[in-house]
Amino acid sequence: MDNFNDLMKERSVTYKPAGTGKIYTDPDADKARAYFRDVKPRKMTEKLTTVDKVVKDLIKDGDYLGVGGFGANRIPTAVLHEIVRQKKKNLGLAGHTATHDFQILTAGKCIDRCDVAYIIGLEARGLSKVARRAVESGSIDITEWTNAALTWRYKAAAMGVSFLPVRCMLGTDTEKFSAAMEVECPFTGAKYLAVPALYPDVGIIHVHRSDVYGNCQVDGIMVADQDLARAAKKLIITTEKLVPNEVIRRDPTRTVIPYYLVDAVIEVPFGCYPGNMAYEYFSDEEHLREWMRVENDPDELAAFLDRHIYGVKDFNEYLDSVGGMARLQELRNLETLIEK
Amino acid sequence: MDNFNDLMKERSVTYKPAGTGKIYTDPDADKARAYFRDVKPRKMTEKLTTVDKVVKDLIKDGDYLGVGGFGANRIPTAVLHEIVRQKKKNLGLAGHTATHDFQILTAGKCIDRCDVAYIIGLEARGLSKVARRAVESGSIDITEWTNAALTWRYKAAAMGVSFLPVRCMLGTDTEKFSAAMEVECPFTGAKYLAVPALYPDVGIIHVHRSDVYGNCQVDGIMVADQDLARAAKKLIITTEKLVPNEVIRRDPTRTVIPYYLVDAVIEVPFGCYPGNMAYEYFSDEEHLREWMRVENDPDELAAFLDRHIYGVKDFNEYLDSVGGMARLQELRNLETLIEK
Amino acid sequence: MEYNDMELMISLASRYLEDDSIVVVGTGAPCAAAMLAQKLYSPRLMIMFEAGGIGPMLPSMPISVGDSRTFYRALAASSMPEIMETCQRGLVDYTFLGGAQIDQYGNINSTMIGKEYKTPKVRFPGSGGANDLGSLCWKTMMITPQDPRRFTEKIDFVTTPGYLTGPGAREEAGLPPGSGPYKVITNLCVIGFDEETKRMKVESMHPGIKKETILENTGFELLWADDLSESEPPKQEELEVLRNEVDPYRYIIGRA
Amino acid sequence: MEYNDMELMISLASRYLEDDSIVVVGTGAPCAAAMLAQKLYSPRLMIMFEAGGIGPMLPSMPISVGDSRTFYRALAASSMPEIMETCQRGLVDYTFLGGAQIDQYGNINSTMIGKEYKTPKVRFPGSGGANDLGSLCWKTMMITPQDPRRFTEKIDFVTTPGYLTGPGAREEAGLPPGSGPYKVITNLCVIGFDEETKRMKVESMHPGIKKETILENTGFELLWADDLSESEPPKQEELEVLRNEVDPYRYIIGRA
Repeated sequence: MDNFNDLMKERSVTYKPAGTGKIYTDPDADKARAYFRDVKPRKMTEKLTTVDKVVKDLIKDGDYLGVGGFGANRIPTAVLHEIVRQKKKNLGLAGHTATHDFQILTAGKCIDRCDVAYIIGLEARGLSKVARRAVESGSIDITEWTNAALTWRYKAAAMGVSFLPVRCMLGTDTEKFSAAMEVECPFTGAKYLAVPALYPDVGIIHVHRSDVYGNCQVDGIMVADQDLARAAKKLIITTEKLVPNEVIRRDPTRTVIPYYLVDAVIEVPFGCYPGNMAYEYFSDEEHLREWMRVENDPDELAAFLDRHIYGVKDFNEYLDSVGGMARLQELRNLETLIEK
Repeated sequence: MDNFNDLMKERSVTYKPAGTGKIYTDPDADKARAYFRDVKPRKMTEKLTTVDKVVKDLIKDGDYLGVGGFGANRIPTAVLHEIVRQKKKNLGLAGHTATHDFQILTAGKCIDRCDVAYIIGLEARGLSKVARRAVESGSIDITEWTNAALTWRYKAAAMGVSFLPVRCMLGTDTEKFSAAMEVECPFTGAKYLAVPALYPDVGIIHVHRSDVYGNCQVDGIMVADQDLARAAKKLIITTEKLVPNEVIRRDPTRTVIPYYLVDAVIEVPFGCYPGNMAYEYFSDEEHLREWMRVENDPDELAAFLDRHIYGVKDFNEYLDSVGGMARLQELRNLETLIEK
Repeated sequence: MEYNDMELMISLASRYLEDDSIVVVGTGAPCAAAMLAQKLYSPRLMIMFEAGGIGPMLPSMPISVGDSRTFYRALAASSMPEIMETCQRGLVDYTFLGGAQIDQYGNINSTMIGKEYKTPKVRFPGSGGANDLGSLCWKTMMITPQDPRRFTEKIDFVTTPGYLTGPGAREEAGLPPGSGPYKVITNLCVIGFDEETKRMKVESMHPGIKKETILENTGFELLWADDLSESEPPKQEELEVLRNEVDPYRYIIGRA
Repeated sequence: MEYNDMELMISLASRYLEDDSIVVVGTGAPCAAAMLAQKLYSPRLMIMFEAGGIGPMLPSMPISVGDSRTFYRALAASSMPEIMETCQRGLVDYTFLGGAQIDQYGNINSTMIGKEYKTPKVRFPGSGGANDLGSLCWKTMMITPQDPRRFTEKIDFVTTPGYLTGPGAREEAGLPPGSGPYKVITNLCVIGFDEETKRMKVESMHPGIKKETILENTGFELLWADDLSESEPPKQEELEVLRNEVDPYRYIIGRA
């Protein structure tokens, strides 16, 4: 029965780089601790601001971003558009099933490095030509990971440790182009990959409900956002709806992001359009098809970006440019009709 | 900017046992995988049974137990009493703020080994004399941990890895009497403790709501039960209330334990009495004081155990023996009055 | 009844999903196969999606593995680590993958075509969750059209591990013992994996398909089962349910 | 106004908890101090409990750090890993601990008295979360009565790390740099830690307490602050709020 204590003696083991990829963000847990102590606001004060202002104030050229949601679902489109509109440059990105978000940011030429799990594609919808060209041309430096590896890299940071052991990627080229390390279990001797903690400079998450302090609720799947929210040095929340603090306190079991993780809160109804916001509105597949279509022609794309991003003042004007409330109601119906 | 890639080269490091403690359960993730594949039931079938039967069928002498809740809060008292009543022997226990649960099991002389974070004490209420004597006499073999270390040991198992790196226990005697290993971070070189995955033979958790398949909801804090439920090889659920599957499907965001983790479901109203069930009933402090009082005298204790455990048929009779519904209503009032 | 390649592949795949097992699926054909299995063969087949959906009552085909359909009236709406850790823990029986290239050991490429990683000829989305699912679930299935560029001796990038270089290679790499590729279902045949060599072995050829057609469309040497049989074509019931209930708008089956 | 030792210690402790900081507390005196601080000095002091409660509107003193009071109308009802990981991540400013023995470096014993681990003279509950909180929070505070058996040169078991063996020892052990003991509040005095030696240094003596009384009740050599002062006794307002609002049933303040 005791044979599982056998390996517990002093022994020498070898750590080996598993791949040739680069780590883009410092995994040091002590440096992150010092940041969280010195910079992260503890005050439960009102954090309301505007999309325009938050992108100006909190996102610097060169920052590394973590974007919430999955694919086109529950993504913070309003902030992504504003990043393009303000022509932010040399951003890094955690490409954790980054689909429409990656497409938007590459259309704006905002990214120069990316931890890749899934990019370029829009799942069943096909591939983004612009995003694809950006990667194929080598204009974006990339390091290879997987969805689980990136979610666990967030989780390491969220837990406050600089690495976690995982069992994916082993034996593949995905591993060879990652920046993981091969280690072994101290107790069993089994081979593991260690993945480094990922602390994005800025996390951006769209939620269903937040109070003015940033206490948030999300309905449905969290994807990796519970960990991204904790890993991010700065955290921007856009919310479908602001709710009184009382709503949060009435059901504390539902709070997924407490206020002290949050730096800014902005109410943005339909804020993940053209994505799917569970229980609220379905994705606008026509508009997403249009995005992919115009990518075939640089001029058409330029006009499209002008019409929907550069040439509009804010997200509400973007919503108007795609059909306004009439279209949004159709998408609401699409989503909620399924609750028949 | 790239200095955090510096350590990424092949290098030799030393793993060192941090303490003289023992690992009581196999941390091997592959063996656990094989168990989960071969034995864990995937069927979404009705799993209703009785406390009597579940203890007979699922808990063997010598098994290692993980008990849900915290202290006297949301503990599965009915199953703990039945373990005593059936005189189970040589059980192991994860002593993760084990207070009244530890007291019950040591009164029944059921335990012979324990991973200790917090035992013997009943928090602000004082210490259990019987539990204390059991440990001081050396009749229970112990290995030292902390609440966080044990919760992370469950988490390692829940994640499907045989260890996790943590930053507690370092430099103390708690470490010296643990069974952790000293390792270093592959990316930063920082010193970490590795804690081994903890897969209990049986997990026992009391919840607010479950359907007949074992899909569960809990209101309020989860303590470590989200991970215990996943780490346990077999999982017994007692629930305040059985609910139709429809209740689960109406709000899937609230499901904390899905059915495929669960081996048995038993409806036990007031199932954590004399503990506190959030939103339902407060702890019976008088009864808990009585428990501690009778421990001063072996005869009184024997009579007490007879009256409340050995001499009653089941948990409902126990509830009758302590005042029945009249007393329970008082405890309900104590709990819900605070919702004034 | 007439049927196309996609209907054939989905019908065949659906028969492999045992009742009371757990499968993580993506969008498209795999999801259709799982839905079809649920409706005909395995009513208690447990479907999960990598973004967090667990046991939904799928009202229609999801567009994304994270859209709201994937947790519609579900048993749980969880998270990606919850799903991936359930796979890593050993609770997930099946997964379904696709890819641009596959080799005789079932290694899959969904990352790039070309020689240089930094400047690929064609860049694909990358692993997403494919590597994770192929590493951590017990049995990996693939639904894919078969042609010699796709079924190739040497794939340009091993995104997702099959049996890697052969017997013992997964274990040596640190992957969970006992896991690996299970079936490859193509438009021509159903392929399993030889227990000894871990190489692809044709188990049944689809009606009307000749051995040489399969050979022409495969860039490596195939093994052949001793009891090589003819695949049972889609049954009328399968086609009806597939066309009327699973994919009434022909999103998937219209692609063939 | 008259006051007892417990009221004195709680009042003093409450003054150290800055507004807009985060504190993880246990039951008893620490919780009373945090509640008092919230009501008088730091209305936005954020209280957490290790079992998962975050920011409750405490209706009364909890009996357990996991009872329903600890998440009554809270901002979040989370889990133990959530709290411990928030500490490990570096977001928690203060914690409060107790113990049976403490040494000059602020190391605390709450595990056992005796020489033999396997057969202790007296066994206590053990670390619980104390070691974790003392390892991972930035500043550790203690509220404890002072006597020579408790304040001892060599404690029988280091349950929770103070500064271990002195300067640099925490860092060498792998503990987060910059964390460690902050204040010890006893029935005799308020003690800080010397920046250079990491040893206990008396900062203020309570009204009516003489240096020799402190010396008699301490089993090791103490340092003394150059600006040694008299502790400010409980203010009337503190006592009123403590007695009428924080602990009306005298669960804690009745123990003195």
